Amino acid sequence: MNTLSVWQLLVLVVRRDLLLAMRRRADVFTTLIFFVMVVSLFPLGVGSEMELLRKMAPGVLWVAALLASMLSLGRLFSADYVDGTLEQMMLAPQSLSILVLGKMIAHWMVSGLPLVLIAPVLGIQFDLSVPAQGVLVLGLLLGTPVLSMIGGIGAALTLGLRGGGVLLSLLVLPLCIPVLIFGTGAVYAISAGLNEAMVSNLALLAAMLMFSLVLTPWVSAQALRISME
Amino acid sequence: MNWAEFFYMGGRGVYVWGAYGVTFLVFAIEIALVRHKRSLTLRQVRELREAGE
Amino acid sequence: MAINWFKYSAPSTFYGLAGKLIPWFALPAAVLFVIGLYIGFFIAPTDAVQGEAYRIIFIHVPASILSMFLYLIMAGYAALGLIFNTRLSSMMASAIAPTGALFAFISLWTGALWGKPMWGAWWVWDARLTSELILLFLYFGFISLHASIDDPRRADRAAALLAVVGSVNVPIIYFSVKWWNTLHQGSTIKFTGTSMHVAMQQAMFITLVACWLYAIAVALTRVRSIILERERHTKWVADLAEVKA
Amino acid sequence: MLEVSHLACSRGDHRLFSDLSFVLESGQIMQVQGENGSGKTSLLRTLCGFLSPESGKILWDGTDMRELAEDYFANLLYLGHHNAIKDELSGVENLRISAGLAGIALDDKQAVAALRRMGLKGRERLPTKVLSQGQRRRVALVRLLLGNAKLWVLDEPLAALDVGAVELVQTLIAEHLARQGMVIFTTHQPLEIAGMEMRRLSLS
Repeated sequence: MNTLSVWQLLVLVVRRDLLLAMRRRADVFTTLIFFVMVVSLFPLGVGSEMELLRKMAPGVLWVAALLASMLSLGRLFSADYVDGTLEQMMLAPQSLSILVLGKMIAHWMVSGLPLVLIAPVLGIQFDLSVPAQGVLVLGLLLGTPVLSMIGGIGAALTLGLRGGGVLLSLLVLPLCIPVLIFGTGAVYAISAGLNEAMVSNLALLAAMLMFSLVLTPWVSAQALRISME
Repeated sequence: MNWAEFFYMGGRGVYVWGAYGVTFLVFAIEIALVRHKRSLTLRQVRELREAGE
Repeated sequence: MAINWFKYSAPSTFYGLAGKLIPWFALPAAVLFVIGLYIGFFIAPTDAVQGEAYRIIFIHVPASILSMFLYLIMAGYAALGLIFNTRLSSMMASAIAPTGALFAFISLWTGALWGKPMWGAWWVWDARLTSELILLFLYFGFISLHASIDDPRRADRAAALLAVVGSVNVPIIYFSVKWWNTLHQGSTIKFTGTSMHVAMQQAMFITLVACWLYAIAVALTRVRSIILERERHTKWVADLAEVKA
Repeated sequence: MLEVSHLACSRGDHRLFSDLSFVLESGQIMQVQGENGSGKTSLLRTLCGFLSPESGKILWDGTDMRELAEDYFANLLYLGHHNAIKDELSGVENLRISAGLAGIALDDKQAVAALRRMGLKGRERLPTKVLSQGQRRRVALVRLLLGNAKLWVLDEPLAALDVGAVELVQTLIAEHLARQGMVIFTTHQPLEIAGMEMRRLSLS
């Protein structure tokens, strides 16, 4: 019995979830449309005065990215929980953390990556300078996976609970604040010309990404075992 | 140090007594809630015990 | 003689022990509050810079300290309950959470009331106050997760995991907020005066101890109710004097 | 060899069963009996590690299953009330994923062959949501053909199956036992394996 290698298993789970996401393409776009809509609401609320919008842009985009990924996290485990496939995954002879990491990566590719790709377009809406847009996109690229991973812990903890979606955000948002701070801080630093501060913000984001990559799958697997009991 | 001056608190009475007032009010509420929870739980356990017999 | 600590880890024996201890914490707490505030208001001099408003620190600083340490203690008990499967430590964790949240709220409230006369604004996005606000959110997260799960065992274990993850994040949150604060506002605002008069330090220390005693008394009372609730089907609860009465 | 010693399970504060001990050897099949709510499903889920027992131990070849963890799961196949298949995916896709999770690299041809054996000829590539309840259950049962797990834990395997499928499941179980496999299951319909002594474990 040739057990799949860790890498093959990871790819299997990621491909499985992406295949499922593609079969229900609407879900992919709801997250994206939600993100664009939330971002576009702000100029309507705040007024179109360019100087103010440029200053607010990183905060608005990052908070919208945070909310958009919270929105789709509820389905990370619940779809598999309902039809019993999650049980089978927990019985797989490989470590559950790898499977959970795979699901987190797939969730990021469906709900995090599109936000990163579309961020420059929205950056124009806020008249961001090109370097600022670059740093914003890079920050989102480093930060959104962390949102999916920390959110994965929340999704596992609130599995099968009524009011899961709101409860999930309530648990996870405080934990995502550092990511929000470093992500927006980098853009703020570049537009204020403080290049070293920008680099250190991005470095901290990258550090949080590595930290989450190592820890969150295991914690999320423990949370799943607790929830499935 | 008569009482009027004490409550005036150098013009900052509102803030000082606003802070301490709410603090001890909140303490009082918590104590009341905890005692209420205790009597409620005791009553439930008693009802359960009678039902059990 | 070696005290057999595990004897007290059984809910039934702990229930009795806690019952005896509560007065020993509650009464001294009240007494120390009175002494601490007496020193704070009648002996400590008026501050040269801040006038009388600074006297709020005698409750604000202890509350902030309490809110932080109670979260860590809660996370510690929760972790104990998670690892060693001891129900009593999980009960202690959920007994501490509301009191911790309460102190976080008091810290924010008194911080705001102190900020108004000091810096002219009810809310100042200062690193310490902002982290306190996030700590309050973490408390709400713990309490609401625990409340939304019906099965007590799963509720304890899920909330415990969240508390442990939260406690790992508390320092990260604090430093990122500090970093964010310096980035946007230059320097953080110094809270306590440059040199504190000895009476001020005494008063704050006494009120701090008073807050600790208060927190322990309340937590013990709450844990006794939780024990009663969780062990309502057991025989020892049915035989309790107060249940029979 | 599966050994259960002094197992006790409870749901909330309601004790389901206690001091349950039995041993299941290779090539043996055991039916768990008891009226509804006596903890049949809880026992099976405890054997799979979903529920942790109040007390007692579950040993696999002499080692506690919690220590074995993933190695124990490698020998285990669980079929619960849920079909554990994704409705949007086809039979082939579902099978290849569950095979991959069980550690077997299955190519398309083998998957189609297995699905055909379960009587799903011509429907292998349809999304399972268009199949009937019985056919969907057959897709769920195809995992039995993967044949790498020694211990089968089956919860109501014959539920929603037509007569032909019941025959097929009984043949598969017989083949599994012939290969020195073990089965522990619950069922409401009669399940007979020719020439096999059916052990019964009563919970009530």
